[in-house]
Formats: sequence, C-alpha cells, structure tokens
Amino acid sequence: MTDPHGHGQIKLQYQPALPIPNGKLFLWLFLSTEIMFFAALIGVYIVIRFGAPDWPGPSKMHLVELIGAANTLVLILSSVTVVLALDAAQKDNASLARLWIAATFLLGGLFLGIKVFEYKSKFSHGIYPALPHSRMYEKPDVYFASAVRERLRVLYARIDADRAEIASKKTNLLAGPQTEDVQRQIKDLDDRDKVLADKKAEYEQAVGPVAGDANASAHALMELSKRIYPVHDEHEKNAEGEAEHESIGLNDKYPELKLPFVVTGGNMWATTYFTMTGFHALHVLAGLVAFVLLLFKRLDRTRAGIVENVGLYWHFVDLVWIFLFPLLYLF
Amino acid sequence: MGKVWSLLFLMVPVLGVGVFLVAPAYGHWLPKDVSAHGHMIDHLFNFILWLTGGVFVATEIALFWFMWKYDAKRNPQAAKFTHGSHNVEVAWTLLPAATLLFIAIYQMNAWAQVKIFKPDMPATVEVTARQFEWRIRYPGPDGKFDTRDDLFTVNDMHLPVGETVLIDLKSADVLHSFFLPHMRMKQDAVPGSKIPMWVKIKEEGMYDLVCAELCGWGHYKMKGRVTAQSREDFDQWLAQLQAEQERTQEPEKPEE
Amino acid sequence: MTEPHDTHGAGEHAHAGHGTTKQYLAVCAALMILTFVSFFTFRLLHNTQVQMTWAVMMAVSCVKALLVMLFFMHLKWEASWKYVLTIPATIMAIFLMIALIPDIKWRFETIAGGRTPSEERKVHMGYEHEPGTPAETEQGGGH
Amino acid sequence: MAAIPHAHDDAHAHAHEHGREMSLGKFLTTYVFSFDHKVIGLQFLFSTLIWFSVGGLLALGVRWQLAWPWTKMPIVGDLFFSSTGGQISPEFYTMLFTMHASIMIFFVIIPILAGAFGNFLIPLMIGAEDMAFPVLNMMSYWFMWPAFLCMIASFFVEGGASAAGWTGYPPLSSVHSAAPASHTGQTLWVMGLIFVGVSSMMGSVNYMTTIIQMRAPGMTMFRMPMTIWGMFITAILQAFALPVLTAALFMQLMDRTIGTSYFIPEGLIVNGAPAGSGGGQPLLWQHLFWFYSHPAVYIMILPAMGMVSDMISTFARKPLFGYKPMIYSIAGIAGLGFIVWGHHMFMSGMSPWLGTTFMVSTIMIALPSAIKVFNWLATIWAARIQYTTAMLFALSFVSLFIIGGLSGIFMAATPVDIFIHDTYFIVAHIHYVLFGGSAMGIFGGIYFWFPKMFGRMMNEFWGKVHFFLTFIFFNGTFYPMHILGAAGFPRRLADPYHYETFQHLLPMNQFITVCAIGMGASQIILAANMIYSLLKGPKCGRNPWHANSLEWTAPSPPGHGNFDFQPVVYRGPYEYASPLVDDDYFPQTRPPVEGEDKLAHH
Ligand code: HEA
Ligand code: HEA
Ligand code: CUA
Ligand SMILES: [Cu+2]
Repeated sequence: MTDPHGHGQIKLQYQPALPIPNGKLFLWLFLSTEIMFFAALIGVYIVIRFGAPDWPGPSKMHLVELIGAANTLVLILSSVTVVLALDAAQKDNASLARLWIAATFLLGGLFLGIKVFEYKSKFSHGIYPALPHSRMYEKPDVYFASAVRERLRVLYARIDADRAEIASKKTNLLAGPQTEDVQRQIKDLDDRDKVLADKKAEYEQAVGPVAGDANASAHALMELSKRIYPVHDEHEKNAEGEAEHESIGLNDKYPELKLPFVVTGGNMWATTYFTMTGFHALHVLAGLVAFVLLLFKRLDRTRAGIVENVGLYWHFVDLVWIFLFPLLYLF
Repeated sequence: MGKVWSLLFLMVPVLGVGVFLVAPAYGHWLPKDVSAHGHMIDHLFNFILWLTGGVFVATEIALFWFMWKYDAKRNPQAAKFTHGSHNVEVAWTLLPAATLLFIAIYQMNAWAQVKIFKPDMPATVEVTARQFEWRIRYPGPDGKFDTRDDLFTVNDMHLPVGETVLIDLKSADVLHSFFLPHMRMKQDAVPGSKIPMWVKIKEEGMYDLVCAELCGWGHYKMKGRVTAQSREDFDQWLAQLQAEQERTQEPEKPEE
Repeated sequence: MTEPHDTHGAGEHAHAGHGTTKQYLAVCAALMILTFVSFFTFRLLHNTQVQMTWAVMMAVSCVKALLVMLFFMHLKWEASWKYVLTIPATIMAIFLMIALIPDIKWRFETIAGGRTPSEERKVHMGYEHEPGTPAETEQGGGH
Repeated sequence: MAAIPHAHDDAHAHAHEHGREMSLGKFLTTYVFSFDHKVIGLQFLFSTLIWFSVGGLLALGVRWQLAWPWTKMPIVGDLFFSSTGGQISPEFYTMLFTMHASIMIFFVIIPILAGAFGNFLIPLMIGAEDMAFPVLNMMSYWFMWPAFLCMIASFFVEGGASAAGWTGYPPLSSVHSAAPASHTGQTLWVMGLIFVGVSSMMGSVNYMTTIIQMRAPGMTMFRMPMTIWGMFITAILQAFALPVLTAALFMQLMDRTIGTSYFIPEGLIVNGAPAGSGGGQPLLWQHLFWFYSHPAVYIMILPAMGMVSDMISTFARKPLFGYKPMIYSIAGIAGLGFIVWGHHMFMSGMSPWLGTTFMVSTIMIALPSAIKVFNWLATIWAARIQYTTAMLFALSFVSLFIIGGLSGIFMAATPVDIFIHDTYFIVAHIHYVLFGGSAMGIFGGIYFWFPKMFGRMMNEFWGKVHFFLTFIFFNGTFYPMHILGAAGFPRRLADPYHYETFQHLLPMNQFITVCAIGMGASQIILAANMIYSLLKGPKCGRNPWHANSLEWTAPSPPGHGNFDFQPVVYRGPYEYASPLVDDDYFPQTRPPVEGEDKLAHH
C-alpha cells in the first residue's frame, strides 16, 4: 500500500506546469500559507500596539536588545550553514553536508536556548503571557492595591510563621536544662528572630502604609506603584543619558518580595510578545526535528531535494525573525 | 416532462414577484418610518428592489423560456455549436458594470448623512448596553455628563421630536446592537468604544428598541422602548425623573 | 512534506544556478551589518525621531528579507515561476496588515471609558488634537 | 504525444480482486486508512452527509421555536429538554442556531465540496492516478475526526455546545462569565475549527500541487473542466484565507484558556466579574474572522459553480458558453472576494469611511457573478436539454443563486444594510446562496457522479421526486424570509414576538416551519435512494451520460490508479454537438479528426 505504483498499473505521464519537483512546489505553497499566518499575527500586533493608549518600551519589560540582536545573528549564521549543506549535497559530498546540517542544528538549538533564557528572565520578573500568573497590573487601582496587600499578607504570614516556629523552639529549649550548647542555640534563635523582625519592618517601611489602606487615594497608589516599579520617562532618558534614572524598584531591591506591579499596556505587550516569539519558536523546533531526521540520512545528491526543501523552510523561519526582531525589540 | 419542469421554474418569478406585491398589502413590510433620514433608506431599498426585481424577472423568465423551448424531446435538431461570443460577453460585462457602479455611487450620500457627517453638538443622551438591558443616562439640568445631577433610566428612553438628537452608544460588557426599526437606525455597541448616532424623529409615539446583536442567552429579551414626545413633554418628563431621583437620594449608580 | 516518493514529477530538471560559498558569506556579512544598522538606529534615534526609526528599521528588514530570499532561497537563479509563488502571498500579507490599520485611528476617535491615551503617547503616535468629544474626561464609563 | 501507448493493463479486474479475500488489515488499508483519493473522497462524502442531517435537525429545532415559541417540542422534547418541560430554553435556542450554522458550514458544505468532490474528481478529471501527496491526503481526512469529536463532545459537556453564533464574536465568546452556559462548549468549538482548518490546509496545498503538476499530456490549463477550475481557485482561497482564521482562533483559544485578552477591551465587568486584563480589541476578531469567512462563502460556492457548469453543458448537449470568461469571472470573484469582508461589519462600529470602501468593492463583486449567470443562460439557449435529476438541480442552482445574489445587493448597499442587517433578510440570503446554491449544486453532483463513484445508476424517478419536493419546500421555507426581513424581523432571537413590532409575523413563521419540516423530510428520499442504488441500482458503463471529460473514460468505479490507459487530451471538455463527429459528444481523449484544428476555438 505504501507504493502507489506497486499494483501493476501503468505509470501515468503528466504535463507539469512548473519546472520544479512536487515537493518543492508544495513547500512554496505551504510557505504562502505560513506567510499569511504570521501576517495575521503581526497585523494583530500592529493594531493592538498602535491602538493601545499606552505601550511599554522594550526596556521597561526587561527585554535586552543586544540579546535579540545576537539571536538574529545566530539565525543568520544558521541560514548560511543550511545553504552550504545544500551546496555540499548537490556536489554529492554527503559527509560535508551532514556536518553543515549538524552545525545548523546546533545554531538552531542555540537560538532556542537564548529564547529560553529570555523567557526565564521575563518569568522571574513576574511577566507572563496572561493574567493568572502575571503579576502585572494595568493601572494602580483597587485591584492592584488588593493584590499588593494579598502578596504582603502572604509574605508577612510566612515571616510570622517562621518567627512563631522559632518562638516555640525557644520555649522548648527554655523548658529543658540550660547547658551551654542550649544557651548558644537560644541565642542563635534570637538572632534569627531579629533578622526576620527587621526584615518585616524593612518591608513595611519600604512598601509603606498605602498598601495596607483599602481606601488609599489614587495618588498614593500611583506612588506605591512607582516605588515597586519605577516608571522610566523616555524623554528624560534622552536628555540625561542612560545611567541617570536607574532608580531601582522594590522588586529589584528585594527580589524575594515579588510584589505585583503596574505597567500600563504591559499585559498586551506580554501577550503579543509571547505569542509571536512562541509561534516562531515552535517553527524553529519543527525545523530542528527536520534536521535531526536529516542527520540520519546519507545526504548525497539524490537527497539534495529534501535538503533544499528543509532549507527553504528554515530560511522562512529566519525571514520571520528578521521582522519580529525590530518589531518587538526596537520599536 | 420538460414542460412541467419549465413551468415549475416559471413559478419562481411569478410567485416571487407576487409575494412582494401582496405582502405590503397585509402589512408585512417595512415598519412605518418616523425619522427624518429614513426616507433615504426606504427610497434606496425600493430603488434596489425595482432594479434587482427587473433583473430577477428577466433572468428567471429567460431561464424558463430556454427550458421550455430547448427541451431535447421536442427539439430534434442538434444544439447550436458555439463556444461563446466576444461581443456579447463585452456587452453583458459593461452593462451590469455601469449599473452597479451607479448603485454604488447613488447610495453614498445617504450613508454619509446617517453615519459620517456627525452634527456638531453635545450628546443628548448616553446609552450603555449591558446584558440584558439598556442603561440610559441624561446629562441633567447642567447639560454635562459625569456630574451629580445625571439622570438615569433603564430600558425607557425618551427623546424630543422635531430636533436632531445625538446619542452616544457604549457597552459595558459584550457586543450589542442598538436597533430602532421605525427610525431606520442600527449601530453595534462595542465595549471600549463610544459611538455617536444622531437622528431627528418626526412623529410622536412609542417605539420598540431592539437588541440586534447576539449578546448571550437573554439577547431576545433585551427590549427597550423609545418614547418620542414633544420638547415640552420631554422636558417635563426629565424634570419628573429628576424629582424622583432626588427623592430616592442616591443619584449616582442605581446599581444592581 | 518530504516523503521520498514525491520527488518524482517534474523531476530532475537541474537548477539553473547557485551562489558560490563566497557569495553566501558576503550575503551573511551584509545581513549582519544590516542587523547592526537597525540596532544603532534604535540606539541613536529612537527617543527623538520614533517614526523615522520605524521607517528605517522596516526598510532594513525588507532589504534583509530580500537578500535571504534572493540568495539563500535561490530565487535569484530560479525561473519565472518564482513570481507566481511569491508575489501573491506577499501582496496578500501586506494587504492584510494595511487593511487593519484604519481601525487604529478610528479607535482613538471613539475610545471610551477606562484610559485615554497619555499626552506623551499622543505625541508619539502623531495625534496632535484631542480625540473625541468633550465628555471624554470621564473615568470608568460610570453608570 | 499521440505516440504514447494505450497500455491496457486491466486495473479494472484488479479492483475486483480486492473485494474477495479481505483480511482485516487489508480492509483497514483499503477502506479506512486508505491513501486512495477516491476512498478518501467517499469517506468525506458519507461523513458530511451524516453531519448534514445533524445540522438540518438542529435547524428544525430553531424553526419549532420560532413557530410555536415556548411550547413542548413533539417527539424530542421529553428526550432532550426534560428539565424545561420539553420546551426549548433560550440558552438552548442560541446553541441550536450556532451549532446549526457551524456544522452546515464547516462540517458539511466546505468538506463536501473540497473534501468529497474535490478529492474524488480532481485526479480523475485531470488524468492523474492519485493526488500528489496521498499520505497528506489521508491525514487531511483523519484530521477531521478530532474536529468531529470536539463537536460531538461539545453537545454533551456541561452547559452544552457553543452559543456565540457561528461567527463567535468576542467578548461574548471569549469571556466565560458572558455566556456561563457554554463554558467548555465554546472552547471545543474553537478547537474543532482549528482542526478543520488544518485539514483544509492540507487538502488545499495538495490540490494545488496536483492540479499544477499532474495533468495528463494535452490537458492544458485552459482545457480543464470548470469543476477543476472551481476547485483550484478554491484551494488558492483556502491557502490565503485560512491561516488568518487559524491565527484568530488560536487567539480566541488563548483568551478562553490562559487568560490573555486579545479581544477583550479594558475595564469590562461582565456579569459582575471583571474580565481579563484588557487592552484588546473586539473588532479585531471580526476583521480576522471575515477575512477568512467572506472568502469562505466563495469557497462554498465556486466548486459548486464549477460542477454546475459541467452538468449544464453536458445535459444541454452544447458547449459551455464563454469558457474563458467563466474562468476569469471565477478568478475575479476570488480576487475581489478578499477585499469585501468589511460588508459584514457595516454596523459593527468600524470606521464608516471604511464602510464606503467596502460597499463599493462588494457591489462590484456582483459583476463576475453576473457574467457567470448570463453564460449559464446562454449555454442552455439553443440547446437540447435533457431533464435528468442532475440537470434539474443544476438549473435550480442558477435560478436560486440569482435570488440569493440579488439579495446580496440590498445588503451591500450600506444605507439599506442599516435596516436589514441582522434581520431575516440576511437569513434568506444565506440560505439562498448556501442551500439554493451550494447544496443544490451538491445534490446535482451526487446524482451526476454517483455512477462514477459506485458503478451504479441512481433511481431517476425518485431523484425527480426528491428534486420536486426540495425545490418547492425550499422556496416555501426561505422565500418568505425576505418579507420577514423587510419587516425588520431580527435574526438570532429566541422569541421575537416579545416586540410588538413583530407580533403579526407569527403566522408566516408557522408557514415557514411547516415547509422546513417538509424539506427535511424530503431529504429522506435522497438518503433512501442513495442506499438503495448503492446496493441494487442498475450497473452502468464508463460513460452513462455521454459526457466528455476525462473521468468518464475511466472504469466505473475506477480501480486503483484510476486509468487503465494513458489519457491524452486533445480538446476542451465541452465539445458537445460538434459538427465534426456524428455523436453529439466528443470526449477529450478521442484522437483528433480532420479539420478540427481549423474549428478549434481555444
Ligand atoms: C455561498 C455563499 C455566499 C455567496 C455566494 C454570497 C454572495 C454575496 N453576498 Fe453574502 N453572505 C453569506 C454567504 C454568501 N454570500 C453568508 C453566509 C452571510 C451571513 C453571515 C452571517 O452574518 O451569519 C452573508 C452576508 C452578506 C452580507 C452581510 C449582511 C449583513 O450581515 O448585514 C452582505 C453585505 O453586503 C453580503 C453580500 C453578498 C454579495 C453582494 C454577494 C455577491 O457575490 C452576489 C453576486 C450575485 C448576484 C448579484 C446575482 C447574479 C447577477 C445577476 C443576475 C446580474 C445582474 C445583477 C445586477 C445588475 C445587480 N452577504
Ligand atoms: C450550508 C448552510 C446551511 C444550510 C444547508 C441550512 C439549512 C437550513 N437552515 Fe440555516 N443557517 C445557516 C446555514 C445553513 N442553513 C447559517 C450560516 C445560519 C446563521 C447562523 C447564525 O446566525 O449564527 C443559519 C441560520 C438559520 C436560521 C436563523 C436562526 C436565527 O437567526 O435565529 C434558520 C431559521 O429558520 C435556519 C433554518 C434552516 C433550515 C430550516 C434549513 C433546512 O434547509 C435544513 C433541511 C435539512 C434537514 C432537516 C436535514 C434532513 C436530513 C435527513 C433527514 C437525512 C438525510 C440524510 C442523507 C442525505 C444521508 N437557519
Ligand atoms: Cu444585547 Cu443582544
Ligand atoms: Cu460576505
């Protein structure tokens, strides 16, 4: 059943319109559909982004342009290696072709690795594609305030629990015989207790009373949000140079706080960023799978067609990134 | 059998036209138009009806006639061997093209009057659609929204006749559509947007306000009512509303 | 997509030509340089002339895309079928994006409740005048 | 070219051998997981016909409610709605028409045209042994199954199936609290459509490759039958439009599952609960949806137009009038079809300036349709019409498509659309083009190609009864809806009689419902005829209709590999009544006769 010609019928002759193998034609048609898919994603991004009353700049979202640029270079290199692999395959140099494919695979893997690193750094700042995980709020409103309160409650409760545990340990120790060792332990506990107490005081001091106040004024909430995550003023930046306003927010100062923060437009930023790079990354992944399959084959002249098709696909993935990079990192 | 089939096909234009002739007589037709701009829409409707009606009858009769005449059973001679005619193709391309272009241009003004040329005036009333009711807000005596004397009603909208009113349409949750059949008005309410509409009502009366965009299970019962009344009655009604609202003392938010 | 048996059909028509390794490397270098052009336009101009950087970066990206297609995807050496298979998709894609744009402006004209664009943002986007009606200042679509 | 030998390797007998000793494995590979385009086509055909009856029965539910609102449904009432005393609840009504339309469009018309007829006919009509990528082809059918399962499952999950209309407009469709009843149902709907989309993508790219590369020698592009042209252009439409819908569906899926807000603007309080983080735009979905779904309505009509052209020319025993203009107008419809989607959004709150632009393009799209209608009419002019069932359905396509198309002009006129948008005028339009057009074409196609599919004729008498009843009841059901629309009767309302304005329209709705039930019942004749003919119908030869195109030179049913000789094509598919030959038909494969090059038109 696998061989359509295996049943003894005659092999029919055809009159193809285009001087290319079916596989290659298929691939180009497939790429047309892919172009439309990404056009839709990018179109949506454009509408949402430019239709948004506010949109955070890349730096606000911990997006490092240099990393993006580096990733662009990685993909460009991988495009070259694929082309060289095809060249080698067409020259019937199977081992060289395999080498280049392996190189492409590694570069693709490197790209994904960098992507994972970037994603991680977003996650660690509480930036997720969508609400349930994301700690980002659109405006310093009551929802934001109550989220901060809730987060502080959890934090304080944890500290209080730790302190309570220390206290109970201490009572236990006090109840027993007071050897020197025990004395030392008690002192130890006291120290730890003090550290915790100080920490809590420090937090309370840093976050301020606003967070605890359910009826805090809009202005106070704005101040709070600025304290947690200072707003860079882009115009100011230009005038004074880079270093001036590296004012550090509470989340950066105390990474363990993980307080909710406010970035207007930030959630849509994250949604579009993760969707577009995510779908692109899926395409990279599919390409990597194809390369692995190729690595198991002898890439001589007879397989040059396959290498070419996979290569075309890979270049397309590169093409998409060529547009995503400026749109996401530099706009 | 050819005759039977062609007659069956003849029934389409005959009954088709017949239905359109009879229906208005039984009141199954466009509801009475009470707006100043409605006549433009009705005129266009009728114009297109006549035009397409002509095309409809002509093509369907041609279909019938060819079916009747060129039945193989009654028509022993061979069919005419032709692959087409360049001139005929050109003719029946250009003719409809001209007609269609005319229709397209002919209607532009009406659309612009109803949807584009917004009158320069403050909003008379603001309508916020929500599942499944119409929240209506008047600016109150000071003529401004978002002040303490705003007047609220639900599903009961009053408008003065004989003058242009501007309605701001908003939605609090999903899409709805503000449909006034008698005033030939329809506009979707889009959450996040405030869309202006304007109308001049000609006749006093009570009219249905229909929600014409699927908005959930209760879509069918999202019914409002528009009372068109003279300016005096309208002002009086507003005053009454205000009095009532002051009595209940909580002017803001008649919340759920 | 690359089952072995689909290599028949139009078959082994040799490809009209390819680039040399040197060419590929040159293209690669060009692409890298262009990437840095984008990068530095951003660094140097982004805060003063946003629209301008957008235009530059999009132009650069188009050039890069063209280079990739012409050389890496071998379109430079292919027969005229390349036009049939690439131009429609490109036109459609650009058309789709362009067709969505009018809504952006309209959205600013009808925006209600919640947020209105900040002053800075408006300058940024090229909206000099206040959109919408006077009633725009309300907060949160009160009802 | 003529030198190619007609190798008569008998694939015919071969096919019969298959039938005898049939192990389970063989059964599976032949009839279930088959790579053969004909088997796949028939799989599509039977699956979609079953869905057709499901979709139709849902429509009857809709009709019941509109004629006798809030009364107990006969027969099925106690079965399905015992909780409401056998009557349809408003939630359920919303679900009924949503699923009715979704099923009819995504599970019936599109897959039956592209999947069933496209698969079966494309290789046969262009002289290929199979599709270019048989495995992909098989997958395109089997990718329908996850979609089928999603749809079936959605009826049984808590709260029932999707209830946001077949257009699935957000925020209603993407905010859970907006439609608490269809919680999982809507998600399943989205996933189902994604699967259908993947399936269609696979099909369309395959069809394009096959048509471009695998035509028999001599089968130039301008010798392809209109059916193939319809399929080809449809495949192109799919390839460009579907990815956009897929992207939009993914976004709605994310809105529903992980909590993004692509289509949810800020500050929504739906049903007392805040919805999403906001920042999205509801109109964006409409743009993306209609960017696909307007071309999709042409995806649903172009193949039918092609099939109808073939049937009309065959049974008029006359060449198709204006073959090339017909092709150009299909291409024109397809091209223009991409720039008119905004006509569904005239009232949506999109920029009214844009409305004007879309109005002009929409009106102009009537032009290529007009050319097609006139050419069909000219084809039966001075013809010798044979009134077979297939021909009757084909002619009814012309008759009814004219009505459906002309009602489109009303709606394309923006000012008129202000009044008739979302009224039954639209519902009338939908069904005239989709049932009167596409479905009538499909019925005709079934009668026309049934002999090729199964090697047996269908019963003509019962076929004509089926046609007669369907035609009458169809018009009885949907023609009065124009009047309802003119009276402003809104669509998608569980109880329009709530409004005084529409109360007088109840009797007309009852008439419509009676006709709809009649129409549904008439389809039983089709089902019975198909089943009976499949088993007992008279055997037919290769070319029962004396038609010209290539599929009629293959055995009926064609064996594996389709042709038992190398087809070579010498002329176009519509050489009926040619003065050069004695027969009134002149198949594409018959070697040239003297003087033909002088007479040649193309
Ligand atoms: C097969 C499906 C199909 C087809 C072919 C068409 C064809 C057309 N459609 Fe239709 N349409 C739908 C399926 C289809 N439609 C569906 C499903 C919806 C509803 C979706 C929903 O909301 O649920 C819809 C909705 C719809 C709307 C939106 C209405 C609204 O919601 O307010 C509009 C508006 O312009 C429209 C217009 C047209 C036009 C102008 C054509 C033209 O292509 C028709 C052209 C044909 C002719 C005009 C007839 C033949 C020509 C002549 C005989 C020549 C002479 C004619 C003249 C000179 C006028 N359609
Ligand atoms: C191809 C598309 C298609 C088809 C064929 C139909 C067929 C029918 N439709 Fe459909 N309809 C739509 C597409 C279609 N519809 C769309 C897109 C909408 C818009 C939905 C929305 O608003 O979201 C709609 C909406 C719609 C409404 C409006 C609902 C509302 O707005 O409230 C109504 C109301 O009367 C209706 C009725 C019918 C009826 C009575 C049929 C009848 O023709 C059905 C008759 C058929 C049967 C009853 C099947 C019987 C079959 C058998 C008994 C077995 C036969 C078996 C074999 C052949 C194997 N439809
Ligand atoms: Cu509100 Cu429908
Ligand atoms: Cu449309």
